[in-house]
This record gives sequence, structure tokens and C-alpha cells, in this order.
Amino acid sequence: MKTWLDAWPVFRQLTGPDPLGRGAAARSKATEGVVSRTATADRVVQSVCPYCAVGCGQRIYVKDEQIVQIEGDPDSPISRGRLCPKGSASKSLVTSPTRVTKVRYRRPYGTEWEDLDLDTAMHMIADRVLEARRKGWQDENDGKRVNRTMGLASLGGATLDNEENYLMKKLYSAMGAIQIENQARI
Amino acid sequence: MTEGLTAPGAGWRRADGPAAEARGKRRRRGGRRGGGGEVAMVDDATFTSYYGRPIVKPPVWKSPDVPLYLFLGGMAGSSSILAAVADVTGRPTLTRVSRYTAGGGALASVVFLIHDLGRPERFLHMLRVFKPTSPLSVGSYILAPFSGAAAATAAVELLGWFPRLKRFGGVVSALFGGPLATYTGVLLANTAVPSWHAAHDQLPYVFGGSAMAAGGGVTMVFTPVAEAAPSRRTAVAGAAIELAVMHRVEHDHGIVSEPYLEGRPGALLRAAKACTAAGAALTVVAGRRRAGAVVAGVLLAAGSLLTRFGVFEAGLVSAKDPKYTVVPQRERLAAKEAAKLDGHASTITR
Amino acid sequence: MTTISSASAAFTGNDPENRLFGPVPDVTGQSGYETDHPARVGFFTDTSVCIGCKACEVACKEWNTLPMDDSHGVRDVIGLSGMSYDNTGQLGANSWRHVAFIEQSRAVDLPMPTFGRPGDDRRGSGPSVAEGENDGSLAAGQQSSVLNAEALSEFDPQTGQSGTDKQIRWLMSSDVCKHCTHAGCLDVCPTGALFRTEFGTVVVQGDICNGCGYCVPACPYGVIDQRKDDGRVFKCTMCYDRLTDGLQPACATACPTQSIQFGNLDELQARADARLATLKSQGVETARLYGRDEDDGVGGAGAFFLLLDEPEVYGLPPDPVVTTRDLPSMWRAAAAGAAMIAGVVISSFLGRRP
Amino acid sequence: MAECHPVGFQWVSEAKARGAKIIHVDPRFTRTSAIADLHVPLRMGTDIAFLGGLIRYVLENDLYFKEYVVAYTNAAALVSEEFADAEDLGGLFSGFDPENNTYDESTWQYEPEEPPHSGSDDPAGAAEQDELEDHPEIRKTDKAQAAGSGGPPIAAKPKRDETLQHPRTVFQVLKRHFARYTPEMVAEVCGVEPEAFLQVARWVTENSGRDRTTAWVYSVGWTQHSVGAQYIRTCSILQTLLGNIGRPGGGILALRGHASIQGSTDVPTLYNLLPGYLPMPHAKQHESLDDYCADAAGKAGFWGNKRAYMVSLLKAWWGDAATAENDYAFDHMPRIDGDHSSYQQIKDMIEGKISGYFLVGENPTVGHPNGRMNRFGLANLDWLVVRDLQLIESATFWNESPEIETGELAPETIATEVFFMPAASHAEKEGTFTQTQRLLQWRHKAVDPPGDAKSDLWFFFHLGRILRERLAGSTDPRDRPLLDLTWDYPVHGPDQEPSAEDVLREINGVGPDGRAVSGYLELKDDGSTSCGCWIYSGVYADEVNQSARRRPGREQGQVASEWGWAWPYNRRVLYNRASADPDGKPWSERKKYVWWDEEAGRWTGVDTPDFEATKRPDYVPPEGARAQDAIGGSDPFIMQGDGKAWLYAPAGVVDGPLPTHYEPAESVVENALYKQQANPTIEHINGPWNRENPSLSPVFPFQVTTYRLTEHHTAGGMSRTLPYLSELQPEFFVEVSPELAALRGLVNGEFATLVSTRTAIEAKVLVTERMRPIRLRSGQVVHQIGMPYHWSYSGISTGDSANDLLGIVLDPNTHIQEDKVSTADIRPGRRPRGPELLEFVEGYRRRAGVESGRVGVNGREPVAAEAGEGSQQ
Repeated sequence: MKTWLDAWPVFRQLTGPDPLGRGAAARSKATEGVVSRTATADRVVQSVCPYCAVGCGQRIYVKDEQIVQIEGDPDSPISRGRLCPKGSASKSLVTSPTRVTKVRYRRPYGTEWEDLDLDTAMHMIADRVLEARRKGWQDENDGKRVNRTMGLASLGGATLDNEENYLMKKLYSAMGAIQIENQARI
Repeated sequence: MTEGLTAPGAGWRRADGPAAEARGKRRRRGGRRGGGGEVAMVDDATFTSYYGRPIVKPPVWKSPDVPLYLFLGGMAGSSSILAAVADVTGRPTLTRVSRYTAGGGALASVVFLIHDLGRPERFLHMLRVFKPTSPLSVGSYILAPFSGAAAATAAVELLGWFPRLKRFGGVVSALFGGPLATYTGVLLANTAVPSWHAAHDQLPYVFGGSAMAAGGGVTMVFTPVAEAAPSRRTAVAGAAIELAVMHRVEHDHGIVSEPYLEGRPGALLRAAKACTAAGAALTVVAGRRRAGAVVAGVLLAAGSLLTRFGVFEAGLVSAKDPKYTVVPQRERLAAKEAAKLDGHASTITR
Repeated sequence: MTTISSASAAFTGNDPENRLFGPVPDVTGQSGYETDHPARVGFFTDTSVCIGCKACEVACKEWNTLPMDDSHGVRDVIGLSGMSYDNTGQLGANSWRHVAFIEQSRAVDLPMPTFGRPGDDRRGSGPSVAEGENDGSLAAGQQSSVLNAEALSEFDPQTGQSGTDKQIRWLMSSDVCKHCTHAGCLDVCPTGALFRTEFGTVVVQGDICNGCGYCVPACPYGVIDQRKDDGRVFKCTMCYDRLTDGLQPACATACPTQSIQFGNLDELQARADARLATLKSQGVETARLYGRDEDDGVGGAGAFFLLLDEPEVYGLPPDPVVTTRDLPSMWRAAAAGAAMIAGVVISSFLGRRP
Repeated sequence: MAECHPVGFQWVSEAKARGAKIIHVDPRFTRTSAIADLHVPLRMGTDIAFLGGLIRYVLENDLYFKEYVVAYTNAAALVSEEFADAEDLGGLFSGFDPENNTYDESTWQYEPEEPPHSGSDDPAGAAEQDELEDHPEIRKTDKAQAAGSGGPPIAAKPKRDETLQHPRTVFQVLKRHFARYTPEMVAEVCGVEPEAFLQVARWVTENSGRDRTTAWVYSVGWTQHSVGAQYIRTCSILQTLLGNIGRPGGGILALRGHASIQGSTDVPTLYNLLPGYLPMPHAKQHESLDDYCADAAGKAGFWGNKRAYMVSLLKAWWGDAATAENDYAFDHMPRIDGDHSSYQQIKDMIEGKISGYFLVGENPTVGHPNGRMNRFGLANLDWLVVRDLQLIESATFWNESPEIETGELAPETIATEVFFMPAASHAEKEGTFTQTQRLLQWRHKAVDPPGDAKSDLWFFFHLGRILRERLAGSTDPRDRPLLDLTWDYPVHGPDQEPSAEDVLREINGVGPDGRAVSGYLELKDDGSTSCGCWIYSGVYADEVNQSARRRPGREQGQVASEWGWAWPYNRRVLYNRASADPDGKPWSERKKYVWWDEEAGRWTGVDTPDFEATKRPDYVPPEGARAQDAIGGSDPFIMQGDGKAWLYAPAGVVDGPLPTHYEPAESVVENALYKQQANPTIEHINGPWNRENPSLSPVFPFQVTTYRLTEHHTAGGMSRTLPYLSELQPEFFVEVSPELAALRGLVNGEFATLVSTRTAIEAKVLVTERMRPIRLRSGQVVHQIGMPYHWSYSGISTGDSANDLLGIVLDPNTHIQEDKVSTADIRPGRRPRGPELLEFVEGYRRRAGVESGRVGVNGREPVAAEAGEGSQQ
């Protein structure tokens, strides 16, 4: 009876210091159990914002292997924990429901996307790279040795990691591909 | 371009040339409302707003739910008192009719009230706290016993059981009947809706009068004219009070009285007035004849109903146009400045 | 122990503790929290440094997982509002921060002998000039030349000095729930869903709200609103959950230029006073604080602002008053009205029975 | 800056709060202008005239920082007698070759004090290299960047006149060159009133000197022009004259637009560069490693070690297969011999020359000018691999592009095989971004990528692995580079993810002892060291991932050297030796940064000195000194061959040794300064899919600029797909002034159609006084239209694509397109739909006297019947 009455805010109003029922007496069960997502995260990972080149620090909160929050890293001397609207939307970027997570394939003259197994796609791409490389190969051009292929080209975005750019340039150069470009030109 | 009343932006003349005006950008002038041929109450008040956007949010209460609730609650409230006194003074038909009116009105008003909730299944949360600062909370603690008692009374009246309990229920509902009829005035007035809040000392009387007109009118319809004299008197007195106080609501508050006179709410209120006045007059003239009583009663009830709709919609109009928020507040500030009036300080610290 | 009778202020108007109106030194304590409750916190939004980036809006939505909507609060429809860069429109159930964008221009009388009067020139240059624009009288008396070093250096911080015949300024301001000392929404809430937290903020309890909607028109600032598909009302919580973890609200955390400052309210007030003094000393006459005064109509706001123009320019009410200030008077009217009904009805039974 | 780098802008806000004056020079009134003390709207495309005006103001009023200019710049150098200035040749410098539209820069040289190339190890080779430099095809390749992060080599030390009085000193040449850039001329060209101009001039000069410094910040508003490189040059000259380079609070800061666009330039996926700004070997110029190094071998400055950097790179790539005997596998490297840049590739695709294309996080059909041309390019490939987070427009061009509606493209005719490979996001992989101030920051991985999504590191590593497996055993010499490649990175996890740290360590470089080197000074040209990118050498010093350092900023001083790692050598302000006077003392107490500590015998300060730590300020290079040893103790600009900042560029800039105002390729205004209307060396790409709007054409009477908004990111793939960003700027719009709105009958919030010779697009109109017509001194009124370019048909927030309106003309130095200025017409209402759109635009072309833009199947060959019609008008 007592606990049942205690749960009735009017009783708390009558017996407690909040007669108008505006504060302490009106608190609900859910309110008493409020906890921040940041407090329940399994781990916090330090990262860097993927949008512009300011390089703001980010803290990524992970719970059950899902990203539950991304916010500014106050440790960063660059950004001091602040983020712009895009950086603030990073969680949406990473967890977007419209993100494509399966390989999509469109065959020549096709009118629909098709499914394709990742491993198959990798080998198909390798086939096509070798063929394009062969088709566009030049030992010489204009009487000068060039050792290259003009059959394939690449354009990278500038959200590529340095390590990724490095492997790309290294691999392409070894293939003889020179038409390698990046947003950095644009 | 004219500046706002108190020349906002000291030292900063914002050129607002014809080009800008034509684009309808930035600063909107008030006074452009739907319908032609309206008479502006206040001389073309100029004010500044944010792209003409409202400052206060218009109530999200649904129409007709809420106006009907206001009407039914009022009718039921005044009827319950009629019933109780009729019972004591031995008017059995009037008692029965009034009890049915009170009980039916109470139940229907509860239904409309609950239907208006965003989460109707949570209607019992209304009794979770008692908040004297909330008319709706106080109203809930009025409506709950009233509707319980009035409905129970009507039910036993219908079934003919427990006559003593019936009388007790009638008295309980009568006790809450008056407050039920007038608290709804506070319910509307205790908001930031300019035209409601400005009339905060009048709306309880308007609604009280309107409640009597409705209660008297409806009971008059169903009660033999011989027994219905109290209904007629209540109705006529109520109508008179409603008309008198409403007149003040419509004329005492400067610019925020405007919505009561213009547009759709103005039309509704004019119709309400016509119905109420006609109903009252007819009651006096022909109330003792059956047909006259029926027509008069219906007119009075219709007048009351239209009043509720008119007042409700006037509030919406006043909330949607930032002019009714800005201009009175500017005037208040200017008056305070000029007269060094007491009261709260300006929220602006310069 | 206080009893409910002490709540009678709402009915009697006898309000020595300013329960309905006026300054309250410890609103948290008055709401029933023990004396060791946390200090009251708040926002100071300094619009003179706002760059209108809307990081506050996005950070808020990300943290609180709010739905998207258009500038009229309509779900699943988006489109250009045409109101400068503001496509949020207003505060509402889905937008707990709203950055207002106000474009203003004023004419400048330029001493440019080599060019002649620009107004004259431009008028002569064909249809590209709106006739009558830039009337010399606009500038007269108000503005002497501002195109010299001294005038420029003294100019308003948010003014872009264009160097020609018009000066433009673009005001930006991130609006938010004011977390009033006397919160109309909280006062009128019949279920206790709206309550004051231990931090002195005003929050809706989602498990309690039954969507009666009373708080919506009760707010003098038009902050809180109902989500139609959900039925309940929503507004800024000042990130109540984050506060319990010792973090700042999401918007203040993100704000790149510290236009939004979060902290203990008394410290913020001191900071705001200093900032106002600084701006005044720099000749920014139009600067003013909004909602900082505890003697104002809402007992002072928990979220207050430094503005560069009149409040209504930003869509804020110039003199907001908590509606419950007049509640005692209203209750008296209601009681008298009820008595009046009883009186009229009883007296209608008097006299001759026909 | 407040628009596109809001968080960076906090430092501007803070400076302002401390009393700094913020000047915003921009045709548009933006969110930056809103906070600035002064907004100077200038006509788009006229910044050189404006900055040139400032240079003239500084020179005419003797406001330059004399000690700095004399000691640290080439102001005193004498220019060859053969040099003729653009002032004297109607806007052309001496050496112009009208046939190729290129310059021979030999007449721009200094008057030598010594025989040319006498400082070189290989004078003949260097001379030959020098001569080859002027070969038109080599010049077209991209010589500006090929010179690396320092200046290009110079043949010989110049004669000097320290009094700066000799008429052929750089100083006097400069003075004459800018003499006509008066405030009145600025008013005439830029539409900036003299009063406003003088206000800027006063504030900038009063805030420069010993005690004060002024910083300039720019973004693509300066680079995306047909004279973009020269915009930056003009500012460099101004800042150098004012002594604002290499000093705290000074400098010219490029605010770059993408998380690692600086990294993508340093470790370039660019056709003309190898990592660390080493040039890609050129077929005509670099037949051997010796050729490749000849121009720098033994030269003064850190470029003198070019051979060590290159050999270390070759060792990093081909390991044991790179030996002294085979020139360290120099011939494994393919050669370039022309412009192979992005836009040229698109043209080649349309012409069927390119079979396969990788798009790795890039959306060219929206982000590049002339989207139509880009889509035609994609439609003529054999295959396309798109790696991204969302199905971007460049992946769906085959069935959703606007040309499907016009009938120019159809899925049934497009043979392109498309592979969409889902990519991992920044939170799902580890690695470094290099931000705009050369700071490398390591990102830790938070979670695994979902489904088939994989990092680009994974993709390219495994693609390489598969290719090598396929070719294993091949005897074809062309396969040797792949088979010899060092490609043995350790992998981990179920996905076999290669180790990014291991790659970073390879980039850092490894010494003979097998340990990570501590910096590029340890690199050798004898094959004993390897290094993937010499300027990044040191990022893995002491076998520690220095880029992952995260000592909180509040625990550090203002430079915060222990957060991440900046190249080179963790130096945060480049050329910071210039923050001290020639004697090594700070110029002033207030601007103290790096100085010579006589007691300790080394340079010290709050930052890592960008100078050899123990080289005394009074060090004078002995005869025959090489590389860095040939740089004097008072020469701060250590990457330059002479250690000086260049007010005049005797080499390395293909469109002139001094910046000169040219009108944009598409302009409505006649060049008020020179007979030469536009940059004579502009690179054009011609075809029916890339017509140009004629300058001064009444058919295209308005100037258009494109830009970003705070609420969106570039081509929109990372923002238009997100609800919280989309709702903030929900659809494509253009900004016009009330005057233009009145002129053309445009209504706020309603549609307008914009037309160019490329196509017509529609947009909602935002009428705002923030856009303003510019009134030139001549009385001409120039209406400017602002056009954010984020939109296209996919995502939550959609609209036509601004870039479809633009054509492609390129800056000859950088091959960057001019999309900050173009011309168009604007009219109220929506655009025609379907084939009517083609006729509508064709009508405009006819009226403007432009060749037809009709194309055949998939954009290939033009329809003959339409060609030339109306071109005689």
C-alpha cells in the first residue's frame, strides 16, 4: 500500500517538498532510469572527421559493435571538440540505411542491377584490368620508350587514406597505368 | 518604409525598399488577412517579424473536439445545478431532463476530451498529479467527479434505482457543475494565445453565461413549459451575461480583440450573437408556448455552441499572426517606458 | 513539511515565494530537490559570433534521433523555404535548435566624387534598378559617411561593409527552448510529464505525456510542439541524459565558434554581462541581452541570448510573460463565475410558480 | 571560411575577439562576410588585379619590410636583358609561341653571375634538362608541380644589387609591372571603390612588419581559375614583400576541401607526380635515372638530394629487384608524355581510347564541371568500377542520368559494365588523413565494415595480389614491374585486411639496419635505404606511429607539436627560419617563434625549426657546397635552389614569371589592362560536348560562380543522402540580386532556368541582397549569379546539377578547371524537358555563334547535319 501510494505523484506532492508537482514529485520511472549513450558504450575510439580538410578530432562510441555516437574530440588542438554540421552528421553517414553493403553489378547493355559475389567480382575485375592493360599497352610512343598502358584510368576521391593512395599509386605504376588522378587535381 | 512601433534596431536603419517589399521578404506588415471588406480595428499597425512566422504556437487542439467539449461541459455543468435545485424544489420532469442533459453532456464531453489526446490510452495520467497551476489538471479533478456523479445520476434516473443515491449524485455533480462551466474559460485564457489570454478575466464569465444559456435552453426544449420557468430564466440571464461580457471581450483589448471581429471567427461570433439574442428574446416572448420554447432553446444552444467555436477560432487566428503577439507586447513595453510603470522588468538588457 | 495548501498561490494570488511569477533564486530547490542538488545550468547563445553553420541543429538531431522535416514542421516533405538560408523554419517537435537567418540592408550615403551618387547612377542604368530604392532620405540624418577608416573600424561586428551604396548585415541566431524559471509549459502540464530536473531545466517525460497539447499554446516563445504521428509533445531537454554523464549538451559541444555556451547559469550570466560590456565599449550599440533579467516576465530564462536587433526580428517575443502570472485572477473569475451560475440558477427557481 | 571550414573558423573568431581585423574579399556576401569587419565584394575572376593593386600600394608607398625583402627574397637579383614584360607586349611576356600557346622561358632567366649549371654535378645534363623543360609537350605535362614542393631549379646564381636600384632588379621589374594597378584601375577591373580598396591596403600594411603579421587564407576560390596558380603567386609576392612568410600569424593558408586532399597530393594519385612531389618520369626528358636527377643533382637546397629520394622510392617499390646495375629499376616506372589529367581522360574515354575506369570515392558526373561530358565518357567505357558508400550518380549514369531523358543516352546502347564495390567508411578502417596544414592524423578503427564493404586498402592490396597470381611465371618483360613489386604486407582478421601501419612504415622508410628511418636526411642514393614518400619520412621515426600521438591540446603549448605529425619533420610553420632576422634574432619579442640560441649553438623555439638545427646564421656556403650545404645560414627558403623567396619566378610557372590580370575564359567584361583578353596559355578541350560561351556575348550576359554550402559536402554523396543535412538545404537553388531578379522577372522561391552552351538547368531562386551587381568604373553593370554545386538527381535532397552548366577550360600550370567563373543566361520558369531541352540549348548556341553541341550515340561523334549551322553568324 505504502509503495503503491509512493508511486502516485499526488501522494508525493502531499508529503514531499514539491507541493505543486513541478519537479521532484513528478519524476517518472523512465526519468529515474535515464542514462547517457556515452556512459553505456563499450569503447570510445579516437578518429578524424571525413569531410573537409580541417581534420577535426572525433570520438566514436561503440556499443555491441554498433556505432552509437560520433562527436568532437575535446583533446584535439585543432578542433577542441567542436564539429560542423557535416561532422556532426558523421553517425548518420556511417550508419545510413541507404548505404550499399552488397556488391552491385550491371552487365553491358543491362537495364537492372544484379547481385554479384564479392570474390567473383574481384576476379572479374582482375580479368578486365589485365585485358584493358593489354589493349592499351605501349612499349614506345613517338619513338621514346614509355612502358605503359593507356587502357585504364583511375580517379580517386580525397577521402582516401595516405596508405590507400600509396598502394594505389604503387600498384598502378607497376601495372604501367599512368592515367591516375585524384580530386586533388579538381 | 515605416519602422516598428518603437523603432527597433536603435541606430540601424534597415532599408526596406520596394524591391524587398515586393519580394515579400524579411519584414511583414500585419493586417493582411483572408476575406475582403474587413474593417481594421487598429490603424495599420506595423511591426517586425521573422518572415511573418508566428511567434507562439497555435493550439494543436482539434476542432470540433475541443469547442464541443467546451460547449458540452458548460451545458452539462449548468444543467446539473438546475437538476439539483429542481429536485429539491420538486420539479420532477425538469429534474429528469436536467439530469439526462448533465449526464449525457458529461459523458460526451469526456469522450471528446479523451479523443483529443495525442495518446488517448493515457487519459488516466491526468490524475497522476494535481497541479493548481494547470487548469486542465484542476479541470480533470472537476470533470472526473462531475462526470462520474452526473453520469451515475442520469443512469440511475433512467433505471430508476437507488433514489437516495440519485439525489446524492445530483448534489455532487451540482457542486462541480459551476466550476466545470467556468474553468474552461481559464483553460483557454491560461495560454500565450494573445486573444485568449488578454480576455482572461472575462472568458470564465462568457463561458459561464454561455453554459447557462445552453443548459437552460436545452432543458427548456425537453421540459413542459409549465415546469421550465427556471430553465427559461437561467437561459435568458445566461444569454444576457454572455452577450454583455462577450461585447467587452470584443472591444476592450485593442488589437487582440480584432480576431473576434474579423474573418471566420468574427462571422461565427456574429452568428452566435444573433442566435443567442434571438433565443433569449424568443424565450421571453414565446417561451411559455411549446413551439416557442423548442425554437428558443435550440437557438440558445446553437448560440452557445457558436460562441465556443468563435472564441476557439479567434484564438487560433491570434496565435498564427505574429502581429497579435508583437504589437501588444511592444505597446506594453512602450507604456512601461513612458509611465515608468511598475511590474516586471523588460526581458531585454541593453 | 509543506503541504498542498502551500500551492494555493495559484488560487489566491498570495505568492510570497514567487511560485508563479518573479525571480526565484533557487528554482530547482523550489521544485522539491534537496539542497545539495546540482547548480542550475543553462545556455548563453551569443549571436554576435554565430556563423549560422547549423552544427547545433544537426548535433541535436543526431543525439536525440529526431525526425527530419520541412520548414513548416511537416514530415517527409522537404523544399526550399525561400527564407535566406533557414530551411528549418521554427522550433518544433522535430527541431530543438533553430538557426534564424535575417538579411538586412541599409543605404549608405557615399562620398564618391569620381562616381557621382551611386543611387543616381544606378537609377539611370536601366531596369536592373528597383525604382525608388535607396532614397537619399533614408540615409539622411542617420548615416553620415561610413566609408572611412574610423567609421569602418567602429562598425557593427556582424555588418559586412560592402563599400558601395548598401550595407548588408546577416544576422544569425540559434534559438532553443528557454528553460524558463517560470515555465508556462511545465505549469500547465496536467500529467506532470513536463517537470523540472535536478539541473533546473525543463524536460518532457515521454513515458508520461498523453498528448493533451496544453503546453503548446502555453509557451510564450512557441517552442514546444506536438509530433502528429506520435501524439506526444517534444522539445529541447538540454540533453538531460548527457548531463547525467557529466557531458555538455550536444549543440554546445558542437558549436564551432562558442556562440552556444553551456554552463552554470550564474557563471553564464556574468560572462554575458561582460560580453555585452565589451561590445558596447566597441561601439556596438545594438547589442542587448535577451532573457537574462530575472525580473522579466518569465523570471529569467535558463537559455538566454545576446542579440543585435530587436527580439521580434529573430522571431522572439519582445516581452514574454508566463501565462500563469494571471492565473490567480483567472481562478477568481472562474470561481465567481461558478458562483454566479449557482446564484442565477437558484434565483431562477425563486418567485411565482406558473 | 565560415561556410566551408566552420570549425577552423573558430581560430578566426578567436583572433577577432583578441582584436584582429577580419577582411573578407569575395564576390558573394557569405557567412564569413557576416562576421568579418570588412567585406569587399569584387567582380568574380579579378583577384589578380585586386592583389596587384595591393602590391603596387606596398611598393609605391615604401611599405615593404625592407630587411626581410633584401635578405630573404630575390628582390635584388637582376633579370636578363632579354626579358620583356607583359606591360610592354600588350599582355604577353617575351618568349610566347603562338603556335602552341606556350612560353619559352629562357628569356625570363636571371642575369647569371656564374656560368649556367656550374653548381651542378652534371652541368651538361642539367643544361639539356633545362632546354627540354621548354619543349611544348613537356611544358604541357605539368611543369609547375613537377618541380616539387620547392621551386624549380635555376641555372645559375644571379647577379644582385642589394640597393634594389638597378632597373633590372626583380624589385624594379616588379614595380614597373604593377605600376598600372592603381586604386582607380582596381575600381575599373574589380568594381571595388578606391575607398574600400585603400581601407584594405591600410589594414593589411599597418598589420605587417616586425611586430605584426597578416595572414591570407584562400580555397578553391583562387585555384579554380584559368590563371589559378598566378592568383596564389600574386598573394605570395604580397606576403613576401610584407615579410609575412615563415612567421607566426602570417603565411598563405590553403584551406583544402577534403579530409585528405593534402595527403592525396603528397602521396599523389596524380598522373604527373610520384610521392613527395617527385615528378613522374617523362618519356622525352627522363630516359635514365641520371637524366631524371640531372636537373637537381648537387644543386643547392634540399632538392639537391633528389636522387636519394628517388632511389629510396624505387627500393621501396621494387625491393631487391632494384639494383645499382638496373638503375634501381627506374625502367619499371612507366613514362608520361603529355597531359594525361582527368579531363583529358574523359575526352579519351568518349573517343574510345580508355577501356576501364576506377572511381574510388569520387563522383565526377556531379562534382566535375560539364557533367554531360563526364557521363558521355563513362558511357563509352568497357567497364567501370565504382567504390563508394552509396549508389552515387556516377554509378547510376547508365539508367538515371539527365541524358536518358533527352535521348542522348540509353541503357540499351551503353556497353559499360559497372561494378559497384561498397566501401568502408572512415570509422571502419584505420589509416592516416593529412589535413590542410600538412598534419597527419591516425584514425583508429571503431567497427568492422558491413557486408561486402571493404577498405580501399583491402581492395587494392587484394587486386594486386590476384593480378600477381595471374601473372606468376610470366616471362613478358612488361609484367616484371608487377612481379618484382614488394607486395607482402601482413594481413589480419577474417577479411585478410592488410596492415595500414605496415604501409605507413614503408612510406616512412627503412634504413640499412632494417629500422624505420627518423627522416629524409637519412636517405641514401646507394640503394641502402627505402622510403615510399620522402617528405613523410619521420612519421614512423623510432618505430613509433607518430601520427597516432594524441597528447591533449590543452596540455600543450600553442603549437601542440605532440598531436599527430606534420611533414616535414613535424614542422608546423614552414620556412620558420624567416621568423628570425638574418642574425638569428627574433624580429620582435611579440612575434618570436624560432631563433638561434648562440649558447647552445642551435636553432630553437616553440616549433621545430625548419632549418638545419646547428647551421649558424652567419654560415656562408663554401665553394662547391652541395644540396642543403649550399644554402646560407640566412636563407630561410631551403627548398629553393637559392634559399630565397621568389618575387619573380624565372622558371617553373608556365604562364609568366609575374602574375598578370587576364579576364576569365568566359567573361562579360573586356580586359581593361591589356589587349590580351584571357590567359594566352589556357588549355582548351574541344568537342561538341564541351563548347565554350564566347566572351562578351549578349547571349550569355551574366557571370556565374559555383561554391559549396556549409550544410553539404562536394558532390553530395556524403551529405545529400543524410536526412539531417538534406533538410537544411533541401534542394538546388541559385542566388541572385534583387536587381537581376527585377531585370529577368525572377521570383524568390520559384524556378529559374540557367543556360550555357553546355546545357540548361533549372533551380529554385533565392533573391538576396547578399548577391549584388558590380558596377564598374566604366559604368558597366555586371550581374553575378551564385550557384552551389552539390546537387543532382539522387539522394534525399535533389535538383539539377550546377556543374552541368559549366564547361571545361584549364589552368595550364595545374590542369585545374575554371569553374569559379563562367557565363550564362537566366530566365524565369522551368527548363524544357526531354529532346526539347536539346533544341532549346542548340538555339542558344546558334544565337551565340557557337558550333553545334549535337552528339551521336552515347555522345560519340557529332551529328554532321547540325554541325556548323549558325556558326557564321
